[in-house]
Amino acid sequence: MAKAKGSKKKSVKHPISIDHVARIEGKAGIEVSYTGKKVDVVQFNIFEGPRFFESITLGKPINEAVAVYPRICSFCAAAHKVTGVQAAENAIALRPTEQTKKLREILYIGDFIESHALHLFLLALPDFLGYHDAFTLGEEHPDILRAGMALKDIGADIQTILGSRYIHQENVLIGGFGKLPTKKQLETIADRLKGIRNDAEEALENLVSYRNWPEVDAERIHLALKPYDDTYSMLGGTVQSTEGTSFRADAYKMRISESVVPHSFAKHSHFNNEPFMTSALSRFALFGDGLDGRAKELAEMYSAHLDPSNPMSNNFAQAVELIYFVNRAERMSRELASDLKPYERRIKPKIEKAGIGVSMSEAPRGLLAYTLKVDKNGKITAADIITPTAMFLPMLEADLRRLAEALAEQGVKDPETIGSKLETVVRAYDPCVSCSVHIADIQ
Amino acid sequence: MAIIEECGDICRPKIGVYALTSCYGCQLKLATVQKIMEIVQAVEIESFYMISSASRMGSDVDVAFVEGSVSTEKDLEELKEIREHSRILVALGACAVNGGVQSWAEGDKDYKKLYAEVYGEGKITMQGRQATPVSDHVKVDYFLPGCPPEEDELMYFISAFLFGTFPEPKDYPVCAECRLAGNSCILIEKGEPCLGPVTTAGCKARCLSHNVPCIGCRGPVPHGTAWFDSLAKLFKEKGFDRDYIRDRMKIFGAHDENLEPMLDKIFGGSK
Amino acid sequence: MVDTGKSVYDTHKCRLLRKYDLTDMETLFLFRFEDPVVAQDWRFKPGQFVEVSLLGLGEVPISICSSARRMGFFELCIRNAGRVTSAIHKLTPGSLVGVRGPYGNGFPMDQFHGRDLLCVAAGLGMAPLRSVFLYAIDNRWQFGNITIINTAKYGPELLFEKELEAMKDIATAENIAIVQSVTRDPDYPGLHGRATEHMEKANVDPDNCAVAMCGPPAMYRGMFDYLVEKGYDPRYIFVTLERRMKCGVGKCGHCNIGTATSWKYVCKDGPVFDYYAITSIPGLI
Amino acid sequence: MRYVKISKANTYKFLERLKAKGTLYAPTKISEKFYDFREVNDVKAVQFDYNRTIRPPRRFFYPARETMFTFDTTKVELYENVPEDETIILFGVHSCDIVGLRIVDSEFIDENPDPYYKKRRESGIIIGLSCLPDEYCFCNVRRVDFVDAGFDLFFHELPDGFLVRVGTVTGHKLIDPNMDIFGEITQEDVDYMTAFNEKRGEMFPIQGNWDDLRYFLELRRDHPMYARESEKCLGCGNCTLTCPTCRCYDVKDIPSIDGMTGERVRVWDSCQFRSHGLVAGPHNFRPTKESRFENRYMCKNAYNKDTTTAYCVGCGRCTYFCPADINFRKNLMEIGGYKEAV
Ligand SMILES: Cc1cc2nc3c(=O)[nH]c(=O)nc-3n(C[C@H](O)[C@H](O)[C@H](O)COP(=O)(O)OP(=O)(O)OC[C@H]3O[C@@H](n4cnc5c(N)ncnc54)[C@H](O)[C@@H]3O)c2cc1C
Ligand code: SF4
Ligand code: SF4
Ligand code: SF4
Repeated sequence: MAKAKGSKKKSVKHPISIDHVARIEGKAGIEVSYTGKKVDVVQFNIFEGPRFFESITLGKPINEAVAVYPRICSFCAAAHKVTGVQAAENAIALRPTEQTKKLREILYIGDFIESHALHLFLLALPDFLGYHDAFTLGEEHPDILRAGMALKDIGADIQTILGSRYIHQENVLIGGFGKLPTKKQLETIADRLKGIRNDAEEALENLVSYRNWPEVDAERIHLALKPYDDTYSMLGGTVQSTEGTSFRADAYKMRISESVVPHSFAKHSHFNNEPFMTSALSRFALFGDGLDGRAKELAEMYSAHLDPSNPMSNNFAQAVELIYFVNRAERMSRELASDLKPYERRIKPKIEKAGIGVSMSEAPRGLLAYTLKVDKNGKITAADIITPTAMFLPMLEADLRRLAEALAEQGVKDPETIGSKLETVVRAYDPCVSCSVHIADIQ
Repeated sequence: MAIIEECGDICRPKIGVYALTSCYGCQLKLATVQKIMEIVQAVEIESFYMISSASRMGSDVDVAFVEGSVSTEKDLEELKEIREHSRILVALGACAVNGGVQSWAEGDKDYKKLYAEVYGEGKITMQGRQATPVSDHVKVDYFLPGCPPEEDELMYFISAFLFGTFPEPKDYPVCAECRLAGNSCILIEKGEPCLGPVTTAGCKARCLSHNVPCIGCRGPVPHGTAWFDSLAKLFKEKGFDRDYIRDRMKIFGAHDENLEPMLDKIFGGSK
Repeated sequence: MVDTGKSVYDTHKCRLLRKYDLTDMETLFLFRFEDPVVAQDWRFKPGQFVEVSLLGLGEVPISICSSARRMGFFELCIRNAGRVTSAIHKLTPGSLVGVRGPYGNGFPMDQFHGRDLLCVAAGLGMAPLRSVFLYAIDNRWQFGNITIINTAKYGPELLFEKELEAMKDIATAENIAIVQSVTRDPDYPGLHGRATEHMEKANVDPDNCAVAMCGPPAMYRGMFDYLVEKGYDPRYIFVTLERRMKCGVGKCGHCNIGTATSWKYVCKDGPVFDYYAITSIPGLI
Repeated sequence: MRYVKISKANTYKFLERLKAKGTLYAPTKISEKFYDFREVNDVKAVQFDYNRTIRPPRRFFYPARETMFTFDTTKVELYENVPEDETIILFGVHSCDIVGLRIVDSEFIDENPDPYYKKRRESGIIIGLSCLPDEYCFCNVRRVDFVDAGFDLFFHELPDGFLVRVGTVTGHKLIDPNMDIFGEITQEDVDYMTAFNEKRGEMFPIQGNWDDLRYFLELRRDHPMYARESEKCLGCGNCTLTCPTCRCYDVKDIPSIDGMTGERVRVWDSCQFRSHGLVAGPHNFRPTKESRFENRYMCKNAYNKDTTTAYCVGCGRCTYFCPADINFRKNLMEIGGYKEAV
């Protein structure tokens, strides 16, 4: 159990410190301290060690570097892989084939399905249903766990078939794939996805019995990537904000600024000097219109749970996406199966001159940005990666502060209660802490 | 047969799953094996932060799975505490076993340089360290390599452990499995820089089965039987230069003590 | 082997009846066959071994160290050396194990008949030699004088030390010399020195003596030189070899030894080899 | 012996019919340069012109991984995992590989038969195919370039089709009901076969025989070749795993999670791996790469009394599939003091 302890320091009445937030990816703690009624400090301490990805890959061959970057994070390895490879291709002016792009998107959807299923069923639902983990939850609600596992499995299998495994896909290379899936494999994926539609809807049904918290409700800026095909996707080239502005992905360095804070190995990001949110909820808030089918119907039905001002809604937005992406992947796999070019060769990268490549995409948790610079020998000369968690950290801290203040106002004193509420908010963001620890500014 | 000798059939062995600095992939792998519910029933999970809020540091366990490299002072403290409280300590995955990809710049850049390149002048109160494998700091009873480890190896280890023993570790390279898988050899055929010959087997030549040359994610074959020199010589003949060979072999092998001397043997002198 | 129509790799169930700790590392295990038919028909020769199976852990080759006369029962002296053997050490009487065999050629006891017998053991080598020695005692009339030299590095490591010590009186009466010695243990009250250093105590006639040895290669080298120099007939000098093995029946290939002209399986062409085989095949010892 | 002939077009028909008799495996191109015996779906994909497959034919009778037993730990019972009743038909096996199988037979069937191998082998069908050597072949000096046993049928190339030798009763049974596609041979066919064999004989990179090689191996045990060549060796085991006559295996027990049941599996092993000679202690009988390297040279050149050949049949796999380019044939010639043909 995350420890919530009250120590007796001067002038601090009841500080709360959670050493290690459980059920998130990576190591982080929360620290809150109060003086009287006022909340002084709210910090999301990221003590997950730094791994210096952008620095260790400097001077390294680009092929090897794009194999290493996805190791930033296991929950969104495919997201990193696709985004990194796209940035690399942009840097060396290689244009992948349409088939390659489609396969990458299906792979990416596999990551979404797996990551959302894991987050909702394994990490978040136990909170909602009052268990300390999914295993104890599974003992009393075997069906819920089974549905979650089935979703996770299909997401994982898509990645295994297309990418070689569901954590750290090596089959995704600059220029294409080492080995293409067979028509039969794609058809099997489609059939399996069809069979799992109900399980996907079940996640949402299970969640809606749970109410959003008013304490963290506040207006906020959301950023999300405009889907390339105007439907709903994680791929695209323009970032839009709920303020109505937009910018090209290539220009993210100018819009999103980063700074080092003492309590975190992850840097903090701001958009026009404001904290902002990036997440499934942001995608939904900005591009929810692009949804279709059951996802659209259910989103309308449960619109009260999809409040862009309330971070707790992110869970519901993820559940809606789960339904949508199960359908989208089914459709795409079937289409691709029918006109698969099984002998299409990977385009071998030819690097003749130096270049710079930028790529942004929507990872399951939000915006992910890559900039890679290569010299004419194909060696990395600069790298910049901003992960979703690094982007939303200031917003997350703001929400935690709001919650702490509201609870203080309501007179809630029990550190256990406060602690577990704070943790639940953190979890709603589905942070990827190990992801966040690698932001760099290299000129 | 008694599962854990000390308590016969009465108690379930206690398990802890801990992370140092890593991508959390090995834990994710462990948490998502097909037979996870069977495992959960056979053992008592004392600590598994990624999955359970009922997790604690410092409780006594029969086996501690440690993921991640030692990359902060806090990692080191935690590792020592874990070691003190565990009967068997298993290094889980490439970071714990070999130091992980974060060791790629080992020998080229020290911590200060890495820090400056990422955080610039920015100050952070916590203290980081150059990434190192777990066995540099504490006794490791068993190694489960892989980035991430393979499901069958995890299962074999767990079932054998519950049975009171452990699988004989593999001391041969990926090539062997590549052959059994019926792949063509892309090193011979296309001259691709495959690290299969120096990488610990166990993945059933996963990447080669996808026509992708092995990048060595399972780490160098143990017991000094990763013949970097022979492979480097071969790569050299196929037209790769020293820097490239070294960079590639170091992704997962940076902490192997034979790597640099063996490269020196082929290319002469230190870099 | 008893033909039960089973696969060569299938085992007979044996029950552990008793355990006797011999040293810190070695324990003597007494087993009985569960199946009465097997118990009745199962025979072995001194120097042969069995594969002992602990299901879930694996199989290990172990020499039979009891008297071939005790039908239905057999004893194994097992050193706690690794995964399987440590688990065997934890077995309690009443436990069942799987056993197959016996395997290997064993010592050619028939050829030894009518000769003096010299047994030389070092360390764990006493295990197979005990069955040779017991055979000679069981068939006392077939042999001339008998000498057994049992050595170890340290006193507490001398296998069957007490058993041999207890036999000494009767043995002397029957022209059986028992010599026990240690090589590295100054505190040991008995004899000190390697086997070669006690050869003058051997109450045998080199011209008409069979020699059975089991110990490390270094001992073989020393003893060979000595024996040949003293005029022992090389045709009657036999030793056992050890190699890794997984099957015991000449399939798994781990115990292959020799050079291209003399390629052998320790498990089926051995583990007992004669002087000529050993000295003509380079690299065996 | 009976001889018949078949046209190339009818051969495809014959292959089609064979598929009905069991699982048919034949040489298939798996990449630019490599071939492997694979299950035949489309008979047109069968390769008649290939030099060697990357995996040896023994794997069909002695799989790389097989469960020998399942077991019950509480009852201490082993349950033999008998191979399924399945007819394995191997089409396109070269003479060297046929002898390779016979060598494995001699070890796995003749004494203490291995029940798994025996069962598969006895219900297997072997159809040989003539070939022309490349620079890696040396089955001639191993005296196995022409086989007279160990096959049910043997296909010898003709300008359009094959002259077929019928080796066994099983072979007859394959021919008799198919006489609509087989025909009788002509003198011309026989002459073609002579000419083919003569041409083939001349194509080998070396001539003569290596019957005395194993003595030279023993007489030149300290030859510098071992140190020089093993230095290049990667210890990857490719040479042994592709070899048609290597047989080493390891056995392991895999218990279930509850420890009540489990399986005993065997997997191919290689003497090139460190653990091959390792015993408890730990002591290693082959502690260095060089000692492991040399071990193979000894083993492969030892004499098999049943096939009256060396354990090496000269198929060239261990050289062709060696990532480190170690040339077994040339190294042996160096030891034997033989000269390369000009
Ligand atoms: C012919 C013969 C007779 C033997 N007689 C005896 C005896 O009477 N008493 C005794 O204590 N020991 C004997 N040994 C040695 C005994 O077999 C090993 O100590 C034992 O196999 C170690 O297995 P382990 O699983 O405990 O050790 P580990 O080190 O865990 O070994 C793992 C595996 O390696 C193999 N292996 C390891 N060491 C050996 C070895 N020395 N010989 C063969 N295979 C090995 C086995 O297959 C074993 O399962 C004999 C060995 C041979 C070859
Ligand atoms: S492709 Fe790589 S792993 Fe496979 S045999 Fe060749 S070198 Fe070894
Ligand atoms: S082939 Fe190499 S890189 Fe791929 S999984 Fe195996 S060890 Fe890792
Ligand atoms: S040793 Fe080499 S050439 Fe000889 S049979 Fe084996 S693989 Fe073929």
